[in-house]
Amino acid sequence: MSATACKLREPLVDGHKSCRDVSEDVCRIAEGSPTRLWYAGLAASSTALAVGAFLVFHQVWTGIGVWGLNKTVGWSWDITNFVFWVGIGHAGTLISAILFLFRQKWRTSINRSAEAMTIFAVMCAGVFPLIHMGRPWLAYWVMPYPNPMGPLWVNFRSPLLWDVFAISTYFAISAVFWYFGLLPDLATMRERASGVRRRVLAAASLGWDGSHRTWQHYETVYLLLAGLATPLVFSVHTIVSFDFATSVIPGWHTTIFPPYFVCGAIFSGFAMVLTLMLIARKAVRLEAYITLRHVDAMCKVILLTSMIVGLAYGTELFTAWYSGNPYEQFAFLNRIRGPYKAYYWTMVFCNVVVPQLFWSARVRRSVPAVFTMSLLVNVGMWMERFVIITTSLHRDYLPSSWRMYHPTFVEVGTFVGSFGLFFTLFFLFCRFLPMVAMSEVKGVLDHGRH
Amino acid sequence: MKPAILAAALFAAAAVRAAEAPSEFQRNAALFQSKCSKCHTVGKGDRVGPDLKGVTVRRTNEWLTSFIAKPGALLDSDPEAKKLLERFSGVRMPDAGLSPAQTAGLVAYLEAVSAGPSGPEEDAGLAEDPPEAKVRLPDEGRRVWWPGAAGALVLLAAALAAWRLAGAGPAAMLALLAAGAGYWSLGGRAYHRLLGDQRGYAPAQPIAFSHKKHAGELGIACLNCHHAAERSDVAGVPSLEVCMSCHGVVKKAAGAQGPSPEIAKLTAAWESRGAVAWNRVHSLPRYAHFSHRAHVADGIRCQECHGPVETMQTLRQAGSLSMGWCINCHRRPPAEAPSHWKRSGGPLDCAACHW
Amino acid sequence: MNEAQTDREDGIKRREFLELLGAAFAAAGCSPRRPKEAVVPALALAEGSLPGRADWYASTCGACTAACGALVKVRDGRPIKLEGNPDHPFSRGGLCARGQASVLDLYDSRRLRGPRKGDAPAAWGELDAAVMDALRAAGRSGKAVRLLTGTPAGPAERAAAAAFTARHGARHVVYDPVSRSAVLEAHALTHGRRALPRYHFAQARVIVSIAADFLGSWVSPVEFTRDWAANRRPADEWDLMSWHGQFEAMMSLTGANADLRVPLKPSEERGAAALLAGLVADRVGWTGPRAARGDAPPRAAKALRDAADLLAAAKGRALVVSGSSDVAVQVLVNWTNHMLAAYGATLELARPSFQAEGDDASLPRLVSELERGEVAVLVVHGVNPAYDNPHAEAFRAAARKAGLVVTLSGLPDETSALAHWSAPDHHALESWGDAEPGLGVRSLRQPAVAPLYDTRAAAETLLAWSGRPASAYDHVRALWRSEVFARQKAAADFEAFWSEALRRGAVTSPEPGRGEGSFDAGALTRLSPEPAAPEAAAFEPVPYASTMLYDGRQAGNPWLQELPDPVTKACWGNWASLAPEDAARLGVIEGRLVRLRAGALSAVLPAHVQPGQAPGSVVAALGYGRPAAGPVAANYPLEKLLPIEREAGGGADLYPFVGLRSVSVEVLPGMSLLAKSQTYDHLADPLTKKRREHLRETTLQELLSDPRAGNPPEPTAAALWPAHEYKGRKWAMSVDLSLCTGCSACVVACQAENNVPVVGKAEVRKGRDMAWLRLDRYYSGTPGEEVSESGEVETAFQPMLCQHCDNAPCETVCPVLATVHSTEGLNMQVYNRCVGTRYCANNCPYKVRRFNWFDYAHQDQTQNLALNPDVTVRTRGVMEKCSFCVQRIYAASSEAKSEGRALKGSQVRPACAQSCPAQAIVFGDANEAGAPLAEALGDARSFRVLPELGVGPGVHYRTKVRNKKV
Amino acid sequence: MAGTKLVVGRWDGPDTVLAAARAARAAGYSCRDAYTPFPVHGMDAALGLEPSWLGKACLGFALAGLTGALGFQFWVSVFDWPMNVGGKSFSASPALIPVAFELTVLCAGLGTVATFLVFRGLSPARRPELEGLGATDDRFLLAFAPEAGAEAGLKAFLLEHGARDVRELEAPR
Repeated sequence: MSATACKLREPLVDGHKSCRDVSEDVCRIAEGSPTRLWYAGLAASSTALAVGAFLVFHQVWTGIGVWGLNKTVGWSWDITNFVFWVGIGHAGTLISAILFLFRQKWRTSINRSAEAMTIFAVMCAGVFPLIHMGRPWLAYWVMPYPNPMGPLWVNFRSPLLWDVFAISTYFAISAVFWYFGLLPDLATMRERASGVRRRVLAAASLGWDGSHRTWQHYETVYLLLAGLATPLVFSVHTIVSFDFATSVIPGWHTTIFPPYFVCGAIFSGFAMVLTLMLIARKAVRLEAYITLRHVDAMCKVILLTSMIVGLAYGTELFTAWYSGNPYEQFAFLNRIRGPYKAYYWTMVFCNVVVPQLFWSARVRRSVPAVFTMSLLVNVGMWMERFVIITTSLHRDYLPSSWRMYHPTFVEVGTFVGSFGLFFTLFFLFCRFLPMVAMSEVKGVLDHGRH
Repeated sequence: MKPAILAAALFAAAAVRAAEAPSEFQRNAALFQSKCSKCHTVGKGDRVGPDLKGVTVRRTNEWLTSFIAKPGALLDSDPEAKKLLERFSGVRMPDAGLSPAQTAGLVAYLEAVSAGPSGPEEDAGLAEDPPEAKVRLPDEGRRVWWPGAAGALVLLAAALAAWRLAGAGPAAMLALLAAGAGYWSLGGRAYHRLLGDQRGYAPAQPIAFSHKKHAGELGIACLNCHHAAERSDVAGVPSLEVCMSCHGVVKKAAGAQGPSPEIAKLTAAWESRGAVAWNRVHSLPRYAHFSHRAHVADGIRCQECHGPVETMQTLRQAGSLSMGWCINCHRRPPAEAPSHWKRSGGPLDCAACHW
Repeated sequence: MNEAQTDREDGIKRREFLELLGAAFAAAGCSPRRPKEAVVPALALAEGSLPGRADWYASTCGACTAACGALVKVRDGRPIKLEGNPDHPFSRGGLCARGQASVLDLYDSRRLRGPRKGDAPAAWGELDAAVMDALRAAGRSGKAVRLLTGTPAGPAERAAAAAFTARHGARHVVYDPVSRSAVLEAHALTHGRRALPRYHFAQARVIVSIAADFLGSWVSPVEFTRDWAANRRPADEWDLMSWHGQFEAMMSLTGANADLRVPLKPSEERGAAALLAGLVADRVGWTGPRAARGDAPPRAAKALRDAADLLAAAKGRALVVSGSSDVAVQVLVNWTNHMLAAYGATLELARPSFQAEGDDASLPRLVSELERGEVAVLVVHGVNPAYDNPHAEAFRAAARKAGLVVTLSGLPDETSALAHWSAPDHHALESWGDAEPGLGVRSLRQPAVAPLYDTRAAAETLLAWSGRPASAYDHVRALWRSEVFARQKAAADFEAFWSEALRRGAVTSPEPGRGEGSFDAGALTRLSPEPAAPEAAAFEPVPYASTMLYDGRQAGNPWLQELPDPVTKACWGNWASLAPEDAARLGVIEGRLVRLRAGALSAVLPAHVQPGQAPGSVVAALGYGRPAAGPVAANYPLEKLLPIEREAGGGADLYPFVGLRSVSVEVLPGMSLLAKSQTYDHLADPLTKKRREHLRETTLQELLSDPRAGNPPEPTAAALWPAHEYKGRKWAMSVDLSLCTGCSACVVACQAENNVPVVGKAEVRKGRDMAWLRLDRYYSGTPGEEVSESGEVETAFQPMLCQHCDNAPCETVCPVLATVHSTEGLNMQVYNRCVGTRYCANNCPYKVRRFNWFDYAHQDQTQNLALNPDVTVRTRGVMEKCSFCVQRIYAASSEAKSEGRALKGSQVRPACAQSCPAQAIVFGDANEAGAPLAEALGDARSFRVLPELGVGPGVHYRTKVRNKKV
Repeated sequence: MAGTKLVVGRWDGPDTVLAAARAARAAGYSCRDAYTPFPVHGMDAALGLEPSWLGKACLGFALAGLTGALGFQFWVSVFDWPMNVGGKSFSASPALIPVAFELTVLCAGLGTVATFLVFRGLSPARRPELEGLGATDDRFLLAFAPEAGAEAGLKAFLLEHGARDVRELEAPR
């Protein structure tokens, strides 16, 4: 809180904003009429969502055979997308919870949207394990509930069951955390609103009034939630990696996966946050709040995680070679030189080579460059999951079962649809809810001390 | 198709008898039970046919043998047989299709038992179907009520706290949840009903066949008509031929004035060689395989799953036939298993029923 | 007699019952308000049968003229499964894929419902009157009456045909679509007797085959496989293992199993046979007249010299066979066999085989008669002359000139399209009949179901037209009374004899043999001149009868269409196989369309590159390209309901190419991907080139010095948990890879037993074939470099099915406990619990789990009647896999229980083990001391696949042993 | 409490309101509550509040979740229906960890938030206190419930300590 300390740093918010300015700038977005860019974005994303929804309907109605999977490759785009989206989600939790615990005040401008991103990404992720089932209408069987079958419970030894608990816990805690953070801001918006809108906001803000007695417990709970979310976020991707690590398939069965997956998740998640923030600050004019300093900080995180991911790629290869296990060795040779090698090398290029440009401060603060690279990182991370899942499966132990896998338009369209869902929700969020955590930003303003 | 002989010699060739195989006498007793006891008793009076106590003294073995083997022939020619036919109001004994060895076995059995003071069935371990009181229908599958109950209690406590601290709104929400959890834990019957429990299903049948009449009042053993239950996985609705083996003669209920209209329906169906489409009462899903013969062989009585059929005018489903309901018996430890079971509990392997 | 009449009476009832049953299939549903479900009991049950219990009837397989013994499983009035009859002296319990699949032909919805006039339904009376009128008219006019059949199914049919020909002065023309005529002709030349010898491969220690696919499709493959296998498994006396050399152009199933296989073009067969004969003559000191010395390409020549050494050394226990249609080659083979003292030892003329009697010359003669308009009435039975022979086109044109063409085919086919009348025969499972596959061996065919439709047994039809109407039942019985009963002495009473014959299915009568005859060496000097070799640039066509479709009569059978070829692993349609050298030269890759052209003849087929094939040959299967076989042969009709792309055609007809010496191969621009169940063919991967020891092999020579040769002990792995104990039974299996020929009978047996769905060509292309039991086929080497150190392409087969691992990786990963382990060691799959995550399939190291991507189940309601009611029909979204035929295990267990005895593991046989003609599969309880399984598991050759994973598979294999005497 | 008068002062910034609150506490005025757009650090002490006890509640929920999850899984796998899954021992405990961990977090998180909401009485039906005075925007309020007659002195005191305005209101509830 020392004013002198702040002086040495760049301000977290540009343009000498006051509390009133913050309320005004943030609430304006939700109160005024949206920009044309917003309409265009929503139209595009909801179209993609509609296509995806239709294809999911088609797939559930006709049978999962409309996908390109076969007897050898039982998972491909579906679980790739699942892991991809879960990974995306992780950055949001990281920004809101871990940076909070580390007292990184710069997070305040972006944590709300990052958390929203987490929730939407987890929703997208959750769709895939659901629809990848042959009989999704029986998906509730994965929950242990008393039933007239004995009762027959579930298999607590299955990593997929762990996923069920991890993903649902993650979604629940993220959603609660996010909504919890929204309470003061919803109250701010309520005060500015009238009529039906006010009544809705009044209910949604749970009668928040800024009482310090509430604030005191609120801060404790917020800290606790952050403290819970931090191990949670690590556990979720660890458990997701268990889907592969606990299997017997060469290329999957490896102990490096938990840290590798978590780092990859943070890596891809930050890239996605950047993508979104760069769009959002333009689309709803929040340049003063989401500053180049934020971009710069996130680029540094990406650079760090990129190097960890690169290290993991190297370690994987080394382990396979050093293990002396012929199946393991072949699995990795097959990634590098087999029929799916283009995917592997795209992955290496996007995830390891491209981020090295972030050593340059000029690149880190160039919006077009960062935007392009953030997209490339997302492409690379999707490739990574595809490479792990598909190339390991398509040639495993018995050569008689080796098979190629090719996706169909349904898989591609469903993936596009998941982007539609994600962006539709995100655009709606931008339009109707405070995109920036006002109460938190207000807390880090230099209140008349400049 | 008649001359086509079972080539199940594949299995029969390997019919090595194990140590616990039933004795000769027991096998003959079982044969009597399944083939003869519908109409005959030994020492318990005439039923549809004469009491067979002392029959081996009354008749020669040759006479008995030829009568059992080809009753039709003797009934037409033999004066003794004709007399009997008259006595038993013209009900002809059907051809049971027994092999010479089986016939000899039956004669041996009759010889052995009609000497004794009373029916030896008890000794042979082949009591008649037990009275209703002895049979207990299995309980519904173990219902796990405590998670719901515990949840309801916790929610109730939370609702009370909320009411004190935060007012009616949150309290009402929590109370609603508590009520749901409570319903879940306590409303077992309704809960099962929701999940397709079919207990009590008793559709009207095209012919109002009464199990109460046949199995209860007349005391005909279940396996007499549902004889496939002993040797097949399927108990089977008896073919009309089975009905007609009695109703070829019996056209009216005992003591009734005129011929029974229901029997008339049966006769009409038989004579027109038409099909009788019964409504299925006990229906298992196609992915659940149940073997009647395995259960019969284990000494499980029909009523233990089907309920007191001998008291039912219209057949109704007594047990829920849910998986939990089956599992409940399969899990029964030796101490709780009825003494007439030849083993306690059954396999809990999924593949015991699902394949 | 009255029994047969009873049959006919209650046939109607039975049919109605079947219809109701079909309706009951549809009446499944699940809603809180319970729908009514009808149970219709039979009016009366057949004696001894019970609802819900299968009856087994001994009968004779009708799929081809090999006439193997079969047991028919009948459940609730429906035949649902065919199995080999262990009491049959030829097949001895085995039954091939086609035989197993023939039960589905019974329920072919395209079967004729009754007699037809052209395309219009007609009545039998009408038909008989019309035919009799025509026959009488022919008699009056003196024009010819011809009865055209394949090799008659048995004496009963032969007698009926004889009655017909006698009555109408007709000639009986016999040809076989897949001809063995040359063998018979050659024996006419060398032994003065036109006969097909009966081969005894079990007696042969050295076998040389020149293009005879005797394990796959030649004459009597089930019998030969059993006999061949007899010498491939001597447990203690390894030096008794037979040596088998194969010289052939295509990579046949037999070649794939040979100890030495040398590529040889058809035009080189004559030279090779002559060379071999000459070499043998040198070695045995033959002093009689000789045929001209032959020559063969260097590699073949060297191999032939080695083979001649071995043959001569094994004189009296050696056998040479040839599949050539060149009589000269067969004469040379006969000579070789004669020099080797094989007649009377490894092949018999004294008790010849009657499995092929056709005469190649007879059909062209008939066609020219037809062309000249001399034929007034042509009755066709058992063959499809408008398709299944090289003269089909000429026949089609000429048949229009016949006064009246009547076909007895039960299915609409190319011939019935030409015929004026169709008088449909019963399916083999509906009719009375018999068979005489070899002298002194007769088997009965009894109906397992009343005729489904208004059809009539062929014998009845012919007898009716001979003016001696009799039921097939009476006809067969009368024949057996006079011909079989009269010659035997065991039974005094005909009824007792008859019922015993029915029970056993086959009767061996001690008929005196006809003598081996003497070899006429003069035939060697009368050999036809060797035809000029085809020009070097041209390809020699090799049209062959495949393991799946044989001559094409079962082209409408979806099980066979989807059965992968044992060697290429492709299905649904045929393809043109090229040698790798030729493919490289033409720039052809698999799936590339090529056109085979010879004059005006042309056939377009996708290419297939076949390692081991003789360069300069092009190999394609017969039996395909039959639009008349209906939508199944063209494509499986799933696409009506599913978004599966349509594929026109079901391959190309290769019959016109039979007998041609050369064709040109033209590469076309298009592609048509083959539908293959296996797309990688090697145990070595393409990058490290290291061979994976999933399939262990050794040679006899190594094994003699080390019983564990090629089979190092399993690594011991530390376990985190104590293993579960199996105190009672523990089901396990052992497969002897030395015996498994890859014939695929087990694959169809499994499909029939377990209601495994057919998915269609497009789905197989996607890699979605559903077989629970597949046959993995591996070549030596790596892609493009298949030739092993020994200079040949070595092939090995491995049946791969669920391994029922003790520590099954699939079980751990299922979230809903849909697959767990039983207390008897079974890996159970609970379809109704499965939600379809496919995690189990991913985590299966053996990739034996199969997923229902769509509702594959059975759109064809008639075919649904072949479903096994003891096995759940899986819906879409559900994983399935081999269950070790758990339904049989529980049936046997219930049976034992109700009979009050303990079940022994060796009393249970899953469908695959039952059907195996080579007896390669042993199943049972691993804890049962002294059982065959225990013995197999204790063998030094016993190994498990991927033991290093610690999954503890319950399926064991035995090392494949090749006899590398050469 | 109904009918009590509240004296509410408004400040513009966190520093000034904090100073005023401290001063008021020093002067013996008992501050009922502060209402601020964001939590003003130091206000706990200025208002004399005890530290939040929700951390202990969270621990309680976490332990309940952990033992419940472990116990349930163990009971299912070993006692209720032991099944041979992949040859593993019935009581193979490492497999139980992930679910136990997730349920621990879930119970702790949801339980703590629910406790907070219930304890602070937050619900959709709740009427916010001192609505419309800008406490959720940019105003910092201190609310006092002075004894009767002390209002005037308090007002003066607050104005003296930088309050922009001071007003008297009916106390809520």
